[in-house]
Amino acid sequence: MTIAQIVFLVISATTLVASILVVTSRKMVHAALWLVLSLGGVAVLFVLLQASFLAVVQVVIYIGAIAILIIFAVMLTRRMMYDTGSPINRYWWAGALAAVLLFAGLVVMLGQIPSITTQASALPIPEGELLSLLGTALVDVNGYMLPFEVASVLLLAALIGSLVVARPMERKTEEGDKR
Amino acid sequence: MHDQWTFIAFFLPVGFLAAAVAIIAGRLLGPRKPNPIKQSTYECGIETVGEAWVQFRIQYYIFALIFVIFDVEAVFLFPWAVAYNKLQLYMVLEGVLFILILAVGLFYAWRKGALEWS
Amino acid sequence: MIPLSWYLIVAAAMFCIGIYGVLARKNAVGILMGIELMLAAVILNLVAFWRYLTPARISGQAFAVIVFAVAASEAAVGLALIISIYRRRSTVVADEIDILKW
Amino acid sequence: MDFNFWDPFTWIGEWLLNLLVGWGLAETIALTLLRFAGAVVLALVLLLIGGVLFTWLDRKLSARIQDRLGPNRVGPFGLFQGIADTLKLLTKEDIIPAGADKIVFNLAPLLVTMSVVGIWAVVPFAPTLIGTDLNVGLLYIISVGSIGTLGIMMAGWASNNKFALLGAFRTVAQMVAYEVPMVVVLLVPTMFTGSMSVHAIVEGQSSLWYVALAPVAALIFLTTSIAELGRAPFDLLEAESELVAGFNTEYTGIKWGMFFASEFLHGLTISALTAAIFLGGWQGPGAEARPLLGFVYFMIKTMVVYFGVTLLRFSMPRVRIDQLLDLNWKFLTPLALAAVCVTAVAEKLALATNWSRLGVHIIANVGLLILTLGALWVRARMVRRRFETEQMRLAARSESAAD
Repeated sequence: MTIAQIVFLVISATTLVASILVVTSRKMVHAALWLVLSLGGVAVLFVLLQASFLAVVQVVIYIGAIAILIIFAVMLTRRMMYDTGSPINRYWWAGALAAVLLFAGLVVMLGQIPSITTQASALPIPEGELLSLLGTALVDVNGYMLPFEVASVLLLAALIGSLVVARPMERKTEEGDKR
Repeated sequence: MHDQWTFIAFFLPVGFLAAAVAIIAGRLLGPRKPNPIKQSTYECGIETVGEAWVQFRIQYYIFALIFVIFDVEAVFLFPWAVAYNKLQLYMVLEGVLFILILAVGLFYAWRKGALEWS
Repeated sequence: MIPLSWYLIVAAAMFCIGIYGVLARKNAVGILMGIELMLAAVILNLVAFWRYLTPARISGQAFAVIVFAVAASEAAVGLALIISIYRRRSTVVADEIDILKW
Repeated sequence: MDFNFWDPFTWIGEWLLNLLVGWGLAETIALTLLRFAGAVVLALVLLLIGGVLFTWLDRKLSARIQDRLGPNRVGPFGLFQGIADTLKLLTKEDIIPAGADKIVFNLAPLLVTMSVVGIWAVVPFAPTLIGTDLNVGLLYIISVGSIGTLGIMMAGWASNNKFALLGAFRTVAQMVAYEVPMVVVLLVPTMFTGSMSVHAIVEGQSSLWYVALAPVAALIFLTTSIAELGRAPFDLLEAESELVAGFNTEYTGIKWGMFFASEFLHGLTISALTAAIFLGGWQGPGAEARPLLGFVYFMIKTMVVYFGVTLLRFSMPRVRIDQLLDLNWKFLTPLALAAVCVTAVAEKLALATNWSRLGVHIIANVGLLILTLGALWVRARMVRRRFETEQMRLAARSESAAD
């Protein structure tokens, strides 16, 4: 076993255990904290995959932003915190079954891909250049220009949509503002 | 690349553990005489009414929401900024367009009063 | 060194845990956390395939960045919906949110 | 390698490496060990400086500004006050309030400390002295900082105290809000350098500091950093008159000391980052060839910024939370977005037309400032007019009611 392998195994074991705790924790805040650990583990896996940009992005977006959002939402829907009842619904066994079957199916299918045991070759481009390549590709007409601009529209739609949905009904303050 | 990260792989845990050592030292050095009054929640001398975990105003969520969207936007723009010197003019303008589209969202939130605190 | 299959298995396991969370959780926020796990697994898969199969092309990373945007939008809108429902019905238990069933 | 007075860092590194290799270690293992040792030394020095030296310096500075003496009993000039305080905190009783979530409660100060210390891994002290030259340095700084935000949230939640939770909510709302213009404005130095590595950014300022090219961006960065730090005038989390003490209400002894020390270290951190990103870091006459000189330059710049921040802190009244959020969302965020757009266009213009780069950027920034001031003026007039009509209407209504 090489050091990289040991690191990988430790990190992925942590990630998976944390993921299981995410879906089984009784307290939602604990589930959110386990989610942070799990997603942090994925960030370390990105480092092992030599995608350091995605690793820091994972931490910034998932841990710094989405996890905070989830914790805020948990606090806002607080009544569940006292819920000492089961965190899972009546059909949890069906969910477990589906998850196990899907995992088995995925593993079997993965086994049939010829390139499954490929070892990583050295990165053909140095990492610093990779990032500027990514930047160029994102705004290139022949690259991902359309998805890039659509992403901004998607974010705009998400912002407006969630503001409309989440804002309280009474609109006294802005009426005064607009006058 | 991995060389760059090995330092961080050492550095973050060291920062964490150094703090942990200090806390454990504090645990060992300090006295421990717990009593119910000492351990009660600090509430300016007034008795606690209800649970601490009260509900919070929606405004906190709204700010977190706008933050998430703009954070993602900035992250999208970082590769663009790194590649800036290699970009042609229209590519730079695309990034500006990206910012402007998001600015519309900020403007909308402003007009709708979502940015007010009260 | 680490073969591709390890990453794929970890991603598959994470995805399935996420599915279990989505199907079995009572709390709607918990369901959303399951979805986040699934999306993270997808991104992991994309990055692993990029690194092992097409490291010279940037597509894998570009896809991953766009999935990040989708994940953030989904979390924002999903949580806003949950909060909105909670204020009307005072519940975040997904089974009790049945206003559409009339 | 001969001893070079001007570059002791490389010399020490080489010497240690040779020593370890001489003991029969493989070179990669020796390098890894050195990295580990470097990490330990850097972290401990930072914690010591942040916890002991800077608490003293800060109290001394604040005392001078407020015409007091400050700590002057323990040691010469009260220099050992920090050590005395640390010892006192260590021997205090460690109280965990009933009903607290013990693990999360203990984890929170560790995460906050880690997040502040962690930033220093990518700060270049001198041309040859840097923890690690990460090519995603700026985003790394942001990401480590966001772990601290999470730590504060955890501290507030785990305390099982309304004040703590309310304080944590406010602090986190403030921190995430100010993170937006900060992240956006960091795009500007990234654009100039074509890299996110802090080391490359400092090297890119060899001829011109970025504060000259992007004064607006530098100002926004410094302001948002102070707000992230939660120092006056943005110290709402310590607003004694409103909140008990913020998210750390329930913390005692050294755990409270951790929050305290990390705040002081964070003050130094933002000064160092401002110095590195906008004030040229270790750049200065003769610094390229003499790393030790670069180190001195960097320290001087950092201390100048730190002194400025402290002066600001003791001469400004605290803002209200609605003013704080208005300042962020309605002023800094649009301004940061505009600054990025203007800089992006101006830089291309300068490249395309062969005009002076400095001139183009100065004109662009001044134009931006004039536009901002104009917008502020228009808005102020609007608000005022609305207020006046409202007043008039109210007066008219009360008159008619009197009739």
